[in-house]
Amino acid sequence: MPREISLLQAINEALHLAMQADPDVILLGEDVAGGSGRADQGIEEAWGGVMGATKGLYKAFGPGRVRDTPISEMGFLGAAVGAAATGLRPVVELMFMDFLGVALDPLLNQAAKLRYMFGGKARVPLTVRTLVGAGLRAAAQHSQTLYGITAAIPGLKTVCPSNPADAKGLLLAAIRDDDPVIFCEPKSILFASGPCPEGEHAVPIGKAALAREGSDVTLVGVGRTVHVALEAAEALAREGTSAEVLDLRSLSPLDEDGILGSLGKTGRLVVIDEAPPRCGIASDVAALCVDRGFDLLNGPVKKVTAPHAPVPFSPVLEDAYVPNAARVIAAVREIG
Amino acid sequence: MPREISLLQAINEALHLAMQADPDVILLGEDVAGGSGRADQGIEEAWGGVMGATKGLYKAFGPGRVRDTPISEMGFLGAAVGAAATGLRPVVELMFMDFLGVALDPLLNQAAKLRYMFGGKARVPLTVRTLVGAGLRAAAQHSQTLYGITAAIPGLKTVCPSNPADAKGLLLAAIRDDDPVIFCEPKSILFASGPCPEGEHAVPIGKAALAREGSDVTLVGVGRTVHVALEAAEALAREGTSAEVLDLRSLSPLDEDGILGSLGKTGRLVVIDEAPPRCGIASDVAALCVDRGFDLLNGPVKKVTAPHAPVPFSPVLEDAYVPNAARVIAAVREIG
Amino acid sequence: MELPHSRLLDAYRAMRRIRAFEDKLSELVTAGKLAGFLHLYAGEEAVAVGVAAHLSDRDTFASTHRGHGHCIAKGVEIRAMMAELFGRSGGLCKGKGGSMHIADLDRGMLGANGIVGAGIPLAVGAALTAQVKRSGGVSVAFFGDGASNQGQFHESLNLAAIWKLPVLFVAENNGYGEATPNEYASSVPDVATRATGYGIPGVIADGMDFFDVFEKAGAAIERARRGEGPTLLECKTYRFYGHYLGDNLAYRRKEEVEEMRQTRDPLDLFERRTAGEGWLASDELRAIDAEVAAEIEAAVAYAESSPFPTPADVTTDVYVRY
Amino acid sequence: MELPHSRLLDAYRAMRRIRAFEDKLSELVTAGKLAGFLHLYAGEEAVAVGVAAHLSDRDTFASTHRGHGHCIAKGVEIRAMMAELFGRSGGLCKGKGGSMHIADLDRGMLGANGIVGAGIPLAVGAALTAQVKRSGGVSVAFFGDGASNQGQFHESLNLAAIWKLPVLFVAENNGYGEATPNEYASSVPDVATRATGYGIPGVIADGMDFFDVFEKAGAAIERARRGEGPTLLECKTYRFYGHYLGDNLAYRRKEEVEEMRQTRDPLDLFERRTAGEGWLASDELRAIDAEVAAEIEAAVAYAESSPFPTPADVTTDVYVRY
Ligand SMILES: Cc1ncc(C[n+]2csc(CCOP(=O)(O)OP(=O)(O)O)c2C)c(N)n1
Ligand SMILES: Cc1ncc(C[n+]2csc(CCOP(=O)(O)OP(=O)(O)O)c2C)c(N)n1
Ligand SMILES: [Mg+2]
Ligand SMILES: [Mg+2]
Repeated sequence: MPREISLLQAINEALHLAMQADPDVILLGEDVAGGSGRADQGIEEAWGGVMGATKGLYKAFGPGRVRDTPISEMGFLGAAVGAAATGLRPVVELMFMDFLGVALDPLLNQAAKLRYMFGGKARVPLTVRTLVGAGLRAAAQHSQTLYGITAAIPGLKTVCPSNPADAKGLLLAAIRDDDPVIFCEPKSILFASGPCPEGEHAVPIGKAALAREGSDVTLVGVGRTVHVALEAAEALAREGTSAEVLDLRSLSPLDEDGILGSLGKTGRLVVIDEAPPRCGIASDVAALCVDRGFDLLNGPVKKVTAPHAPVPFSPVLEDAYVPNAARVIAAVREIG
Repeated sequence: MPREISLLQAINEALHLAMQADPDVILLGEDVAGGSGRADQGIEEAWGGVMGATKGLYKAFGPGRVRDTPISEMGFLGAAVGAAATGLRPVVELMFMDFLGVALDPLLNQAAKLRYMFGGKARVPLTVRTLVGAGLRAAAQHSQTLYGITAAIPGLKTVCPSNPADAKGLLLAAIRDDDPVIFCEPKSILFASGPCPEGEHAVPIGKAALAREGSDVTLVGVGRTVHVALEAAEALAREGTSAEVLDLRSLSPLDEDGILGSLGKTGRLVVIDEAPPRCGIASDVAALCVDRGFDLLNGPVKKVTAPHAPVPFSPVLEDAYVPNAARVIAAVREIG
Repeated sequence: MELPHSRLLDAYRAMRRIRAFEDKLSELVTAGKLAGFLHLYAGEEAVAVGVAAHLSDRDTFASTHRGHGHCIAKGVEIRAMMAELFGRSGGLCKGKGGSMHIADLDRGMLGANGIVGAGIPLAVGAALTAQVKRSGGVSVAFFGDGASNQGQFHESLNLAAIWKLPVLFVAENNGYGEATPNEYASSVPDVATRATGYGIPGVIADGMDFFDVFEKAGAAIERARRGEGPTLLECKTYRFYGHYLGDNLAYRRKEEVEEMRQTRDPLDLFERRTAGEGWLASDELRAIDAEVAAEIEAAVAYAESSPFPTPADVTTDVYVRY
Repeated sequence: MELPHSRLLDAYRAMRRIRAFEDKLSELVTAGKLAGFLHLYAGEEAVAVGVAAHLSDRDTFASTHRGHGHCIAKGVEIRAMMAELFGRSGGLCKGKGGSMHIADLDRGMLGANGIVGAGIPLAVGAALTAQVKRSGGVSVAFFGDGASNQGQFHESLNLAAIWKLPVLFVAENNGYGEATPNEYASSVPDVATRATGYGIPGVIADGMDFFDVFEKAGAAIERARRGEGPTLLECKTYRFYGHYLGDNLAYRRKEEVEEMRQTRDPLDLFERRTAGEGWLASDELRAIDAEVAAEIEAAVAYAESSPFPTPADVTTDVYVRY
């Protein structure tokens, strides 16, 4: 049996590997080390990231390559874009994806567009790691699932793993990719363990993964909702419905052929996303089905998403806010 | 025959009316007056907005209510949110929607969420006017159609008129709405004239408009693409296909019933949007059709959008970038 | 500076309330009774209270993730706050906001804010309302040393300065932004230095000393009310707990914390001063302590008995109308 | 400060190139031959050229919407620039970028930028690369007075200061951000004042005087190369054309512009000084003028003969691989 580690540890391993292998990889972010400037008091790497994802990196690679930043997201992300365009391969931690609010321009108008605006003469090998999703009772400004914004932007790639092995493989791929990649870390499953290869591990950006085979209906998930889909599939199996579960992994590029391939088998599809319903991944998947997949369809495509509302604080409300297996099962029954 | 004015003039009229009627309406933005601080040199209201939309307002309502701002989008938009929450009704000009990159947080994390986070105890009657779309050879950072970002955000409303009358009516509705509304001004049709009522005029937010009746296929457009759809419909009529054209006008709320009503008549639908294809309005409309509209569908739903690329500068490229009638006609034939 | 007896007692009561509230939260989290991210204000009481002592409901506060102290200083009801943290329907925000979004517009409290720096322009906006409507109100933006490196700080101060808005910018310099010392993250040790770049007064107060804050905030607020524009008031302070409850605290020496708690506790300093000057008697303060302790217990009881919201509440309060 | 004869000629040639390039664009727009938003650098030549005189290809520029001058000063090929503005495939960016995104990474020119303030952190990033790779390179961020009120200005200066990055911040204070006078928009008349808030040197140069810019930029660049960190250099300058071609110019008096053109033209000042000191002879300069005029004509001819891109080019160059 392969060893099991948490998704967080997988991220940490990927960062160690990438920094070890390539001196151009540097790490920037708030408290990625912690306690900077206090070496004289015997304090070093006090945190290693707010969740601990960057533990040990400062000690291993030093203050030149692992840098705590001020709380200046636009500034350090913009600097990372400039560094990427001039020869470094920066990995930036944008603590919560909600902070896109104060960090969008370097992604929207710089990283995504430099290559195009410069007629193909620039490369921006930037990786942005960022926490997404609800589940920590962190309320409206620390729980959003905003990868729809970055997936919408031509010039960026966006990925979101659902398990440790994919986290490791996708993060390594992201760092080594010559385009800017947004790497989303679903905070509710950060501490969940799963098998993960030791050493190098490659997962291609742009390919969905089959998380469970089935023949009656396709459940498409991403990050945490893959687990929701799997739970629903398990329950559906007990009542005789065979659900296939597809883990998107990559949101841009979107694995259109992978999705259509599964739809071709099942003829029915439910897409589950923790983002609200508008202008997101779930709509894209549904739109794909009704365009290229139209002849494969045997029923409506249902979106099971968060409601069109901010994320509430109260545990009771937050639990009701996020998609769950019951809602997926209900959707499957509706299109049955 | 009703008098004709340009979309820009319609905006200007709405602003005059709104400020006249309600002393709480104030106007903030870069160069909404222009030349501020130079009254001693006989200079006053040098610009009236970069496009001229705010002409005459400074002279009519003075420097207290019509304020040039520094180039500090996050700051003055944030201030407008604070002002809206405490009793004013600010109208902010965010010159180009591309500048969301440096102005997102006050919308994403403040205006959109205050009411919810405060348990319904706040109102944020804020209007943000902003230019969208290509057509002025303004290249990648001044030509984006980013209303998909704001439409995705629960707590915001987003509208985009395609003609002077709707511009006037929707802007008046937006300013008087007690929720934050993003009012998108399609820059390629700003100077196009059309009929527009004098004086007060109301257009409800959340209702699509029938721009042309038809029975064979529904063409859904927004802003400039309504005109693309109309042009396509005209050509299609000549070859015997009767296309209905729906002008969304409101992107959030989306007029689901209006869309489904038309789909019910035609059974086929093409949605045309100037934004790139991912995570946008076009996907939402398609997703609606394949969910609630599934039983009405007689063929695939096609999206005719800009490509997944930034907006290019060269006129040749920009003209090829934006959706045109030929592409709409081709899409209609494909689902024919 | 001497204050009327009743106002001295009010100030002490507010500071004690904050301390007791925060200590109680720490206890509740340890007991596993509370969820979410809690950033405690203990240690910084003199700042919020010293400023609030000049204000009334027409004046506004925009706060931070560390917002309980600002709420309490501004007169927000404690039991509704507690119920909010418990995620109950009787909470200030019906349980929808939680600690990071606790707000009470009726008290002029424009909300805690989970986005570092984002409260600053909100305060500027409230000051704009006051100026346009000539309400005579003053608006206060609280923010940390860490927030002073955010773009929103810069844009807000410039805007308020050119429009001479009635706003007070209060930098709560507690030496850290999360685990990062301010002397590392900021290019200047004193946030107040930056006032020069906006042509406004920059003033430093001892944020552990209610009287110093009170005096300097008072002058700045008077200036703002006179229409002379904003002031940047930096209060040197310290947080007694970690950045949030759960923080490993490895970025600062235990002795540093101990020393601050022993020698710089704003409640102790207040008591020493008022006793030394003969303004307040010890038993007056002990009576307040007891009152406050009871209030806090009552608040917890209220919170625990308040019903949870129901799933249907998830989608209400998003819009006025949609 | 005396420079070698050849470098004086180089400086003049660069300034003349910029002027002639911009004057030609004005002509072309008037003739209806060019589309897009064009922000001309005429009047500000001494700034870009005075700074660039200290730099080589390992050093980088991050520029603004008003970027032609920075490009030319940095040695970017004029005919490829012109072809870019004509939207041709032979343009620097294959016609995809246009005036506001003109760039040439081989020359260390990181691009014009349509987002006010956004070039500043890019320059900081290039300086970070130089520091991490120990390349010895220095990075320059150009930005306007208007941009100094953007959050990105603030965050970038702080970041560069704490990391002692080899970067020079050049504020081109031409008195206006679009139609808004800087004295209205900024809370301090001199951008350089803000250096205090970042603990770095703030220096003011006469941006119409090549020699003053040259000298002060030189000192700051040396400082940066020595690892002593950034400098904020404010150059007082003026744009001879409007904000963009098409601007109604109603925000400034005609006499103001006339006076600046008559008395403060950086090319005239350069000529007067070099003639006065006996460094350069008038016929040397006229020879350059003629050369440059020919270059510009050749550039236009090249641009007009360069093929347009094809619609298929719309979707290339978005990614390295997708
Ligand atoms: C824009 C943004 N960046 C980062 C964070 C994460 N964060 C929350 S509090 C905090 C530290 C704030 O430091 P400071 O402003 O000094 O306030 P203090 O916590 O010391 O009161 C950080 C980095 C955030 N909430 N928002
Ligand atoms: C973020 C942003 N806001 C507004 C604009 C519109 N705009 C373009 S140039 C400009 C004025 C810039 O002024 P300044 O920085 O002084 O540079 P100058 O034009 O004087 O060289 C403005 C407001 C923009 N491009 N980007
Ligand atoms: Mg702090
Ligand atoms: Mg300027």
